[in-house]
Amino acid sequence: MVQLLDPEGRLTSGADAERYGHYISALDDHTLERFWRDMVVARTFDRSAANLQRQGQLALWIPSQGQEAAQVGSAHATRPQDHIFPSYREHIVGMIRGLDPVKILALLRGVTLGGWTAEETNRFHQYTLVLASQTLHATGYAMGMQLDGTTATGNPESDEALIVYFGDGASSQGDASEALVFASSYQTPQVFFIQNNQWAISVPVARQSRVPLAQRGFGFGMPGTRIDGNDVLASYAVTRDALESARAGSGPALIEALTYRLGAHTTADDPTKYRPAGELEFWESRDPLIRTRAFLESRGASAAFFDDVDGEAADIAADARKRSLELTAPDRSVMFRHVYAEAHPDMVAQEAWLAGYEASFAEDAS
Amino acid sequence: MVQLLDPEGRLTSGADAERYGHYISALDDHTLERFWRDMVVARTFDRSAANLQRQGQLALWIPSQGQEAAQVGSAHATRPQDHIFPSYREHIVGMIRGLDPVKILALLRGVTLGGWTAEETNRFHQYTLVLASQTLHATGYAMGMQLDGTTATGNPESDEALIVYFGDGASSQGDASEALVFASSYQTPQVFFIQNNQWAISVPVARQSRVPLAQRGFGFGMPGTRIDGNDVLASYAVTRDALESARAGSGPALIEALTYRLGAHTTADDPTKYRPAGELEFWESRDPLIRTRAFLESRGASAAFFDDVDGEAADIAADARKRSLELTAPDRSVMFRHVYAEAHPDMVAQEAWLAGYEASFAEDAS
Amino acid sequence: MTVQTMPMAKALNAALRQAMLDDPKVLLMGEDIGRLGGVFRITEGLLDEFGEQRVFDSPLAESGIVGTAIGLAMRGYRPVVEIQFDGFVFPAFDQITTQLARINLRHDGKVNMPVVIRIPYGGHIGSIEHHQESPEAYFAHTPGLRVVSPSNPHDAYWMMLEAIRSNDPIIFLEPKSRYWPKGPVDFARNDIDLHATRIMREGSDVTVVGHGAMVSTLLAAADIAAGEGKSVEVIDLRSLSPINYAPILESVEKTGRLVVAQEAYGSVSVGSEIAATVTERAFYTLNAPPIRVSAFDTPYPPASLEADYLPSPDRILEAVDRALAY
Amino acid sequence: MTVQTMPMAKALNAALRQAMLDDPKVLLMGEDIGRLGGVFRITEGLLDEFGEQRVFDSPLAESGIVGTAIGLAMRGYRPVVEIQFDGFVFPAFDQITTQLARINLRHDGKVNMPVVIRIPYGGHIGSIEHHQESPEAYFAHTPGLRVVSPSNPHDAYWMMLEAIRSNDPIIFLEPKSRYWPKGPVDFARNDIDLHATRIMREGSDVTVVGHGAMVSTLLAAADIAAGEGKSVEVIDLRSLSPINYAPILESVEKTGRLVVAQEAYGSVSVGSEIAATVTERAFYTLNAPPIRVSAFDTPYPPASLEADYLPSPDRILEAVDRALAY
Ligand SMILES: Cc1ncc(C[n+]2csc(CCOP(=O)(O)OP(=O)(O)O)c2C)c(N)n1
Ligand SMILES: Cc1ncc(C[n+]2csc(CCOP(=O)(O)OP(=O)(O)O)c2C)c(N)n1
Ligand SMILES: [Mg+2]
Ligand SMILES: [Mg+2]
Repeated sequence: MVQLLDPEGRLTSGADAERYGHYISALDDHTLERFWRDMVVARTFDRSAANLQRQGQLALWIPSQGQEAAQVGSAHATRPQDHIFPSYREHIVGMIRGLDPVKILALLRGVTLGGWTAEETNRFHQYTLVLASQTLHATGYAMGMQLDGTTATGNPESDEALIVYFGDGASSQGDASEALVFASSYQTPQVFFIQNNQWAISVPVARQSRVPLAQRGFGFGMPGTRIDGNDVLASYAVTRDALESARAGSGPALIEALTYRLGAHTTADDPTKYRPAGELEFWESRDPLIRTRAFLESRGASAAFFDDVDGEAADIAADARKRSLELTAPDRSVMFRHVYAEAHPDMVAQEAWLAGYEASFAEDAS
Repeated sequence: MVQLLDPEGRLTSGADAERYGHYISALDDHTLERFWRDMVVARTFDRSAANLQRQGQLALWIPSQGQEAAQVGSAHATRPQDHIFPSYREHIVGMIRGLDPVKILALLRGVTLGGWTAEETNRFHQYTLVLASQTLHATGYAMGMQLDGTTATGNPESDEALIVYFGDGASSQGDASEALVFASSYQTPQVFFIQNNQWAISVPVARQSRVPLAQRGFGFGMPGTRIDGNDVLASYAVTRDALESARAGSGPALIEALTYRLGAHTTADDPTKYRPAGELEFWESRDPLIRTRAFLESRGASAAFFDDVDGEAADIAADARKRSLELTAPDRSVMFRHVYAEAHPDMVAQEAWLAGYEASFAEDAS
Repeated sequence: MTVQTMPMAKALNAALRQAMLDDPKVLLMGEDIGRLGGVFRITEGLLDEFGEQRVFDSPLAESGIVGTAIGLAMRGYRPVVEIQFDGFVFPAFDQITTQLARINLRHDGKVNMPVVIRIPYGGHIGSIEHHQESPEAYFAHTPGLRVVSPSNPHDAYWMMLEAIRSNDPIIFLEPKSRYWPKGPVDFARNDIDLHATRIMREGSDVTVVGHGAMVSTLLAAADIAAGEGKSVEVIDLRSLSPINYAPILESVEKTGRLVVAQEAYGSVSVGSEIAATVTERAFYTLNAPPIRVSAFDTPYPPASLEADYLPSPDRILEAVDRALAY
Repeated sequence: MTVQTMPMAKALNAALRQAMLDDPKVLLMGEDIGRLGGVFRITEGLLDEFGEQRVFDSPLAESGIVGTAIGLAMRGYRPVVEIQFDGFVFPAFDQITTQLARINLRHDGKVNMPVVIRIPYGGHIGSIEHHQESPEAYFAHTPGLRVVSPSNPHDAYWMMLEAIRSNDPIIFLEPKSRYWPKGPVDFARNDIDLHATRIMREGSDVTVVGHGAMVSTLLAAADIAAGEGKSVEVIDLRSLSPINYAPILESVEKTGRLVVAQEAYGSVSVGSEIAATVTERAFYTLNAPPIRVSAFDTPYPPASLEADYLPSPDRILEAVDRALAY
């Protein structure tokens, strides 16, 4: 397991540090502080969204607490030209790419079915709720990069690659394995990033696999690496390494980030029903924020810096919260307007029928 | 790649011989001659069935020429209590278990949709035409063995295990990977036997995988072994070894038998459209019958023996051919009778309607 | 006292428990059905009572779940599979339609497929995409499957018991919006066959039929109609494949008018089938064409629009009035 | 001379070739479509002409084929996917119904899915299980998909070109029993819209509608009927979703009688939908209930029974007589 930052926030030494350390030493203070800032933003936004749900303002919330290091590190490993295919828990990854968090809240408030396009979000694609189906979309998209000739030209500044996120549970879906087959077969420029947060709702990862998921790609001809998913530096460096070799034409790779979901699966879930005693406490002691803060402090980050970040994060969460409360149901017509890209007689007729039906009540009333 | 019998029919030496040789030395002449006999029966029956199709007596034929060693060796590796889930090309495996070859011809003549039950054939299940779907049925069946407590009791004479056959192309299906997930998760007593005959109709195995399919199980926590699929002894010994450890409770294993389809995919196929020049000739020189015969001759099998086997095989093929020609369309009622196990009003009504409809012509005629 | 009042969720739980007590071959499998008791708690307590040999969480793969259930059924077990939500049954569609539905036929009836696939389905719960769908048409079109859906706790209990006893594969659609409202369950007496339709309310002017959660909407509409002096007969289909037409035809014989309501898309739906068949069989007795009330032919919308999307009592009444206008 | 006589298989091949010449974004993918040219040779010669970048064999996994086609469409390509046989589309059912059909909607129309899924379908070829099915109802019930099926070479050519130009996902059902009979194709003129129904033969007594291979059966039946003094109007649906009802309603206005024929199972089918909708929209003009002629509600039988299973001209005529008997 690749670990560059130990739980106490000290840089590790040894083979992994040898191999990946240069990616870290190349990072300036500003960037490292940005990692921290994004992790805090993720944590703060997550708490505030969960409150919104408790107050009945969201149908559901999907917490990401505990997975900030895996998500923030891998997100920063992408280049501007890279595409990102998320699962449904990577809120901060989207925000790092420029996604307005209100759009995530709108989705979970029942106001949209998608809410954004990759064009509006610097290539952060929509969430996909049918587990693992996005792994195939990503692979097809990466095939398109190859056909376009915008990857593997030898210019890392412009060559494209992509990363697709999925979970330990989703790894069991046939689609996930078929994506490995297609990606290996066509040698697509892509990284499969598994966040192994130990659980698929109430089912432990052992039910999905008895061996590390990092190995899942081996039998498909794909290299795999297991990283400490609570180590933002390992997540950054190993993902960066895999994306760079993918964009250079060396083919796809798989990363398993060993992490933990500190919260519930969703706000509809009750983890106390299935979590073994002590497990949560153990992982809380491994909280990715603890080690990242310790690391920055050891590098001399000031108390003021941490306070500023807390303040900024609180503002972002408050602002998103405020704007989300203004979100109202869309016009009925959206049900019909985009089911098809081209004119469709049934949509026209059914939209008209509904309008007439609603109007009839207005008349009755008047 | 495990090879116990080289292409010239000489026993190999070395690590593999060390590990698996004892399975071979335990075989008496009679058994080895039975291997030969079954390979010749397979080849002869196959030729005769292809002729039937050419004469318009079958809708289709699915040739197995070239794969006799992989099939005969693995079939003899099973114990009487073992179950076999075939794909659709394992005719001789069924015959070894007691399947009447006419039932295979009936299926391809359009007279049945299945034609046999595992009970009638010493546990050789029906063919499945939707690629890889049988891998999951086999895994569920093996879970049933575990629930029944009829496996892993420590008694190899009665402990059950099973083998499921599929192809290099089918290995890409999500179902095949999901079967590996479930089998590993529940540690089922089963062997996944991939006949890699180099082609999925016109698509070379390289499109499915860039690494040996024997490795496919590694990332699922399952051991895998590649064997020379044209070596009947390797097929027997390695399958036997895997079945014995599965029945002993050591979990599932995967075997990739490297072989070649000497004939067409089916009689509807034209391999000359896609086969590279020289490939067929190379594999003809590797014909599994050549080395098996040479091996038996080196052990002193007489010309008379080989003649007897040819005669017996010809009789079996001729008898199957003769009886298949007597197969006629079943009664119309079979369309309705077994769609449901329990009484179903629509089936009763529709069968009655058809009977009345047909009767009306009789009346018109009279 | 054999009649108890309870929600459908508890009645289903009781039925599963009873079925497992009755027959040691009955198994429960699916995602999160063990320790968690299922996301809707339908299997709650059954792992503790029957153990991991009979109640087990599956790896996260629906095709694998149904495919292994088929293998277990070949082996003589009677698996009851939970699909977590309606929208997640599709990865298993191949195993259900090309395998589960046909294995009995391929074996001339010598290998049965006593598998029940439980699917919490339907809307009204304000959730996100894939969590509120009504996929019944896909299954009702498929030979070899039986498709049923209870509308109340009593039927839920007895239909589940009968479904598990059946030797055919059954798609058991559980109307998730009806999981929690309470109703009486008579544990001593089952009054009706698994595939029989049930007259829920007698009426003389118009016949309205529906299934699952729609039945309560129909009854609400019938109440309002009664206030307006219209007598509506309400029929609960209960079984979508096969459909028990006799009571529907008798009712139409009386009313001459039919409204078919469903949460599913209207095109090529169970509602289309009922309208077509009743027209074919009762052409001369119909005073008006059978009128369908369905969701629109669009994917389930964002939850904030579901009230406009799903048939409401008002939409039913609008159709009743249209039928009466002929 | 712009009109040539050729089999549908060649017309489809010509359309694919033309579409690839017209638009460099058009790609062909599927099993065995490259070197082999597809098991029905529909893509023959296209690999050699357009190269491996635009015509490629996929790994053997239908969900993967459709799933990667979706990704390619997101990237701006226009994939034309071949599913080898009707019975093998189901492993892709989840990707088709929960993803392909809805991505345009999720993106408010900003990300289109111009994907054509070609499926050789239907019976009459005496093959084994899974090779002769008619799965149209599953797709016609699904919002977000368009479903079409040509009955002759000319339509096959133009409908394929239009389908590939459409920005919506289209299930393109190719009646495999009609691949080889020849017919005229006018490469210069397309006379009708992709989704329009077409009057194939005028008549005054009964309207019969069908699609794909059924159309030739209907025309044969109409000939026989004419000999018996019955005038049958034959309509080719061409599009199953959406369905162009106006010409059907006009025809029924004239004949007062409708027979709907299909190779698919009858229950919850496209035929049910047409019967229900025509009854709803033309109740007073119908002199008889719409009558459906379908395969039985059983899986496709062993090939030796297919003549009894599939609707024949005689079965059509029996229904015509029933309609006339009212
Ligand atoms: C095909 C499918 N089946 C079931 C579900 C219901 N479901 C949503 S999330 C989830 C667990 C996913 O676990 P994992 O892949 O580990 O991701 P995590 O939620 O832990 O991030 C399940 C079963 C689904 N969304 N899609
Ligand atoms: C799900 C599915 N897709 C496609 C087919 C059509 N088909 C039948 S055999 C075959 C090739 C199978 O190749 P392989 O698995 O290597 O087995 P082999 O025929 O070589 O023994 C294909 C594509 C099928 N039967 N099932
Ligand atoms: Mg997880
Ligand atoms: Mg092969």
